[in-house]
Amino acid sequence: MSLFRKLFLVDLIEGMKVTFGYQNPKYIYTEQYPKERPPVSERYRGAPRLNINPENGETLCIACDLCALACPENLIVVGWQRGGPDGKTGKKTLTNFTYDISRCMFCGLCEDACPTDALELTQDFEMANYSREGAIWDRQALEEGPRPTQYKE
Amino acid sequence: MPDEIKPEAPKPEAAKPEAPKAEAPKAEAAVKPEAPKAEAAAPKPAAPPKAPPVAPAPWEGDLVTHMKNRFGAAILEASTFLGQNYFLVDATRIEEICFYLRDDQKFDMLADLTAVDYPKKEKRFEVVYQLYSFPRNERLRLKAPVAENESISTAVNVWKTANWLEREAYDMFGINFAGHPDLRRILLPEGWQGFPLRKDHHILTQDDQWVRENLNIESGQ
Amino acid sequence: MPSTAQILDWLTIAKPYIIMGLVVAVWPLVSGYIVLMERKVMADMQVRLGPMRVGPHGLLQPIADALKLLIKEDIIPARVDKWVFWFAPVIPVLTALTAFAVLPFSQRYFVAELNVGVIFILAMTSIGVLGIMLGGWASNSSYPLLGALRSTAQLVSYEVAMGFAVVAAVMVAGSLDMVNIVKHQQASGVWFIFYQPIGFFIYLVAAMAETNRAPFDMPEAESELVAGFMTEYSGFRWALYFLAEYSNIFVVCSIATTLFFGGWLRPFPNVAWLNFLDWAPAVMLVGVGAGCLYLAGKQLSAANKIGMGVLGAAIIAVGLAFGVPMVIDYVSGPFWFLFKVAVMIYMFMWARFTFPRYRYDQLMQLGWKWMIPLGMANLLVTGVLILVKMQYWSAK
Amino acid sequence: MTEAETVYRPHPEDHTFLDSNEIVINMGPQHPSTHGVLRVVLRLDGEKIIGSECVIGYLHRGVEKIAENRTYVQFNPYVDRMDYAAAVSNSLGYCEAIEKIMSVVAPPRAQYVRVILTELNRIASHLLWLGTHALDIGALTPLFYCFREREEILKIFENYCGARLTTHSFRIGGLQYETYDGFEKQVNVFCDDFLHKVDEYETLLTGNRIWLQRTKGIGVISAEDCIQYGVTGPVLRGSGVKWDIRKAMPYCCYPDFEFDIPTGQNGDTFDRYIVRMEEMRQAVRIIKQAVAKIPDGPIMAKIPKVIKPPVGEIYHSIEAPKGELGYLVVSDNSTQPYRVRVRPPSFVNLSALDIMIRGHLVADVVAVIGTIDIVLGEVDR
Repeated sequence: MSLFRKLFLVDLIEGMKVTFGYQNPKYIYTEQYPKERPPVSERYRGAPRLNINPENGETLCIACDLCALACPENLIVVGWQRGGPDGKTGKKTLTNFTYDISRCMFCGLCEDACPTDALELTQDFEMANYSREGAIWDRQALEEGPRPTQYKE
Repeated sequence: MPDEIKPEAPKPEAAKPEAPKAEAPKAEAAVKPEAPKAEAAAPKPAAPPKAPPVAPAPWEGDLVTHMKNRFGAAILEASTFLGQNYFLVDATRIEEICFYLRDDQKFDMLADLTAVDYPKKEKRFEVVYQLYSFPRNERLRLKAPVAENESISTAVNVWKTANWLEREAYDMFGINFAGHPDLRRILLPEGWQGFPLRKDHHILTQDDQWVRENLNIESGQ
Repeated sequence: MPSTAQILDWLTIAKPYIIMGLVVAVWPLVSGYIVLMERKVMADMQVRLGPMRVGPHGLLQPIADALKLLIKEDIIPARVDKWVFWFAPVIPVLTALTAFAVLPFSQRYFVAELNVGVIFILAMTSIGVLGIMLGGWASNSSYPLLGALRSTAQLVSYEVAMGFAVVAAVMVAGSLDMVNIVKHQQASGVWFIFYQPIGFFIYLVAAMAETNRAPFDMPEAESELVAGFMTEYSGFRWALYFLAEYSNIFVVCSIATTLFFGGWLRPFPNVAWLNFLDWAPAVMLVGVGAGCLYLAGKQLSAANKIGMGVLGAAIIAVGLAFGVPMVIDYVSGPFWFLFKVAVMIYMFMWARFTFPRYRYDQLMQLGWKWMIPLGMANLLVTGVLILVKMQYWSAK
Repeated sequence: MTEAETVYRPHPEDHTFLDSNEIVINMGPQHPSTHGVLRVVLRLDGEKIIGSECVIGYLHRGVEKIAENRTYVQFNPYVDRMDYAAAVSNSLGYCEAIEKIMSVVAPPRAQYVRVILTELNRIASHLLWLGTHALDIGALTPLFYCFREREEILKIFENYCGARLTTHSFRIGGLQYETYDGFEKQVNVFCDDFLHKVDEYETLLTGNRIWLQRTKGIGVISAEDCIQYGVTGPVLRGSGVKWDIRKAMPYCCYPDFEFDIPTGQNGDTFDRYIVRMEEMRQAVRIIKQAVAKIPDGPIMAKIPKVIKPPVGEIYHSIEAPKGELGYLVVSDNSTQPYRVRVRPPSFVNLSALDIMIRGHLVADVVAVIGTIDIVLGEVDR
C-alpha cells in the first residue's frame, strides 16, 4: 500500500463508495413477503398432495405402500382395504392416507417412489400451523391442499 | 480370505477416469473386465450367496515387507480392497506401529480415527485409523481389533488429531484409549448412559428412560 | 391585559424553559427516528428494505418500538447490585440531555449562553461513561464487566484526542462560548473546517470512539461481548441506554457542526450571489414532500398510500410556508443546524456499515500513537499560524 | 466455582502472570458469533486468552446411528443435514462412496452436473463463511451482499432439484433430475456477475486497513501443526500446503478441468481469507469449463433397484468447502449400511482452535472461529 493510499485513507474511501453506491433503490433485493409473493420453481418440493384423476374424481393412489417404504422418516401411513365383497380379495383401494409434515424433510423420495404420480410435492410452501396435530395431514387435507393458518392484515 | 488372487501393486486411491463409461450391472461385472480385481475374483466362489464382484485381496508391496520385517506377527493381515490398502494389526503394538508409519514411512497425517463394532467377533471392536501421506500421496488404513474390556494405547502422542477423535470413539463405543490425556465424552453429555454406536444399544432406550423420568409417560415414540 | 411588549418580555424569559421542555418531551421520539433513520440507511446500504410494516414505509416503527420497550417486563437478574443496576442507565441520559442546554440551534434558540460552553459539553459527555461503567459493574457478569472496562479505557484515551481537536478550533475562534464560535465563523465568512481539516478529522474519529460507534464500538461489540455492558439489561432500562447513545451522537454531531461547520449558518454566509441558498429549506422540504408522494404510489396497502400521501402533502405545505420571507428568517437557523447534524449522523452511520471493527488494543494504539500526537502537532501548527497571523496584522 | 470453571480443565501449557486477574467466561452456546451452538470456555487474563476448552455436541443427532437404521438410499437425505451450508458436497461424497463400493461409475453427464452443482455449493458455502466472518469482525454489510449472491445459487438449486438448502440433489448412481431448460444459461450468467461481486467484496475488505489489522498475524497455525492436527481444506492451504483432494486424489470428473490451488504463506486469518476468496474464483473457472463441455447422455448408471453393496469397507473422501470430508462405509451386503463413519472436516479443524487462539484477545477468538469456518451441524453430527 503506497503512502498516498495510506495517508489519504483511500482504502477506506473506496469501501465507502461501494456502500454508498448500493443505496440506490434499484439494488434492493428483498421482498415484502406476504404481499409480494416470490415465485417458486416448478420442481419445488413443498407441501405434499395426493392427486386425483381430473376425469372421474377418483384418487390416483393405488395403495401400493411404496411411498411409505421409501420414506426415511416412516411418516406415511397408507390405509387400504380389498375392494372385493369379502374385503379380502380384489383390488386394493385407498381408505386413508396420513402424512406427518412435522417430520417430513422434503427429500422427495416418496414422490420418486410413487408409480402413478399420485403423491406429489407441490409448490405450496406455506404449512404453518398452531398445533402439532394440525401438521399431520389426512387424506382429505392431502387432496385439497394445505390450509395454513393465515397472516391477516 | 482366500489367497489365490493375483497380487496387485499398492496403488494410491484415485478416481478412475478411464473406467468404462457404460456401466455394467453388478452381476455382469464379474465377467466384464471392469477392474482387474473383479476379473481375478470371478472364478472363485465367495462366501455370500450372491457372488460379489469384489473382495479383499492380499496386498504385497514394499510397505508390507517393511512392516512385516519390522513387526512380524503384529501384522495380522495386509489386504487391499477396491484399491484401498489396509493392515490389520495387533492392538497392543499400535503406538509403535503408528510412530513407525509416521516417522519412517511418512504417513504424516491421521485423517480419521474411528471404530466399528462387530459384536459377534472375538474381539468386538475394530479401531480404524485412516492415514494419509503427503509425500507419497497415499492413503493407508490400519485396523486394530480390541475386545470390549481391553484398552488400546492412544495415538495422541503420534498425531494430535487423535485427541478429539479418540474421545469421540470412546464416547460412541466405550473403547478405552490408555494414555489419552483427557478421555471423556465429547459429543454426548457427561451423564449419558451407554455407548450409542454399539450394535446392542437400541436408540429408544435412552429416550424412553428420559421420557419416563421427566415427563411421566411411558414412551416418547 | 398585558401589552405586546410585555408578552414578548415574558416570552424572552420563558424561552429557555420552553426549549428545555420541548427537548425533554420531544427528544425520545426524535432519537427514535434517528434509530429508524439508521435502520433505513443500513438497509439501503445492505440492499434491503428495512422496517416496512408499521405505518407507511415503516415510518411508525419508532413508536411501536418505544411502546414495546415500555411495556416489556423489567428484568433484574438475581445477583446484581440492585440500586446501581436501577440507576446506572439514568446517568448517561441525564448528562446527554444536560449537554443540550448549550447547543445553539440558532442565534435565537438556545437554553443557556455559557461562556465555557464547549468545556461544559465535554465534561457532561465524560460523566456519561459513569453510567456505562456502573451498569457493567452492577450486572455482576463477565461480558458486561469486560464491556465496562473497555468503555472506560476507550473514553480516557479518546477524550484527550477530542480535547486537542476542540482546543484547536477554539483557538481559531478565540472563544469557548458556542454561540460566539458560530458568530466568529460568520464574521470570518468561512467555516472552521477550512482552517482545521485535521482537527475535524481527529474530532470525527474521537467522537465515533467516544460515542461507542463502529468501527470503535468495543464496549458493545455484539459479535464479541454479546451486548457488552448492556447484556443483562432489557426493556425500558435498555431503552434508556439506547436513548443516551443516540443523544450523545446528536450532541457530538452538534459540537462538530458548531465548531467546524458554522452552526446555524448557511454555506458561505457572506457570499452574496449564494443568497438563493436561503430558499433551500423551502425547496428541500418540498422536495422531500414530493418524494413522499412518489413513495405513496408504491405503498402496497391503501391505508399506507393515504398515510404517505397525507404526510407528503403536509411536508409540502410546511415547505411552502417556509417560503414566506418572515418565516424563513425564523426557521432557517434551526433548519441548517439540524440539517448539518443529520449529515454528520449520516456520516457516522455510513462509516459504521462500511468498516470492520477495530480490536480493543488496536483502538488504544490508534488513540495514543496516532490521534493524540496528531492532535498535538495540529495544535502546535495552529498556534504558530495564529501567532504569525497576529504579528502580520499588527505589523500592518 | 461456576459451572464454566468446572468444565475448564487446566492445560499443562497454561500459565498466568497473576492469578488474581483470571476470569473464566463462557462463549456460547448462545453467543452471536459462535456460528451455532459451539461453546468455548475461555480463561482470560484481562482480555488475553490463556486457555480454552471447546464444549460441543449440542447439535448431536446421531447421524451415524441413523445410518445404521436406514437403507443406503434413505440415508442420502440425512447427509445433507450435517454440513447444511454445503449439502451438495456432502451428498456427492456419500453417493461416490457407495458407488465406489458397488464398483459403479456415474455417467459422464451426471458427473459434470455434479461438479457444477458442487462447485456452486462451494461458492455458496464460502459466501456464507465470508459474510459471517466479516460480520464477526464487525463489517456488517458484506453479509448481505454475500447472501444476495448466495441466493442466486440457491435459486439455481431450487430450479434444478426443488430444494434450496438441503437439496438431496444426487442419487447413488447418478442424478434423479435432468437439468432444466436454461440451466447452463443461468449458471453462466451467475458466473459472469459473480466475479465482479468478488472484486467488490475485496474492495470492502481486502484493502481495508482495519480488516488487515484484524486478520494479519491472527490465529497463526503452521503447516506442521496443521498436519499434526489433521486440519484440512482452506486452513491447511492458508498455511502453505498445496493440497487439495480434487488434485491430489481426483474424484468425479475433476481431472477434466483446469484450476489452481491457491495457497497462503503465513497461515494467519488473512491468508485463509485470501485462499477462500481465490477458491471462489477458481470454482467459477471450473463451473465455466464444465458448463461449456457438458456431455449428453444418460444421467443414471445402471444400478439394481435394491442397493446391496458387497461385503467390505471403503473410505472415500472429497474436498468439501471446509476440508476433507470422508465417508467410511462398511457394508455387510444388506440393504442397510453396517456402519457409516463421517470424517467431518469441521470437527477436526475445530480441535486446532485451542492452539490458534492462545495468547490472543477475546476479539480474535471470534475472528479465528470464523476463519476455521465450522458448521456445527457437521461438528456434532
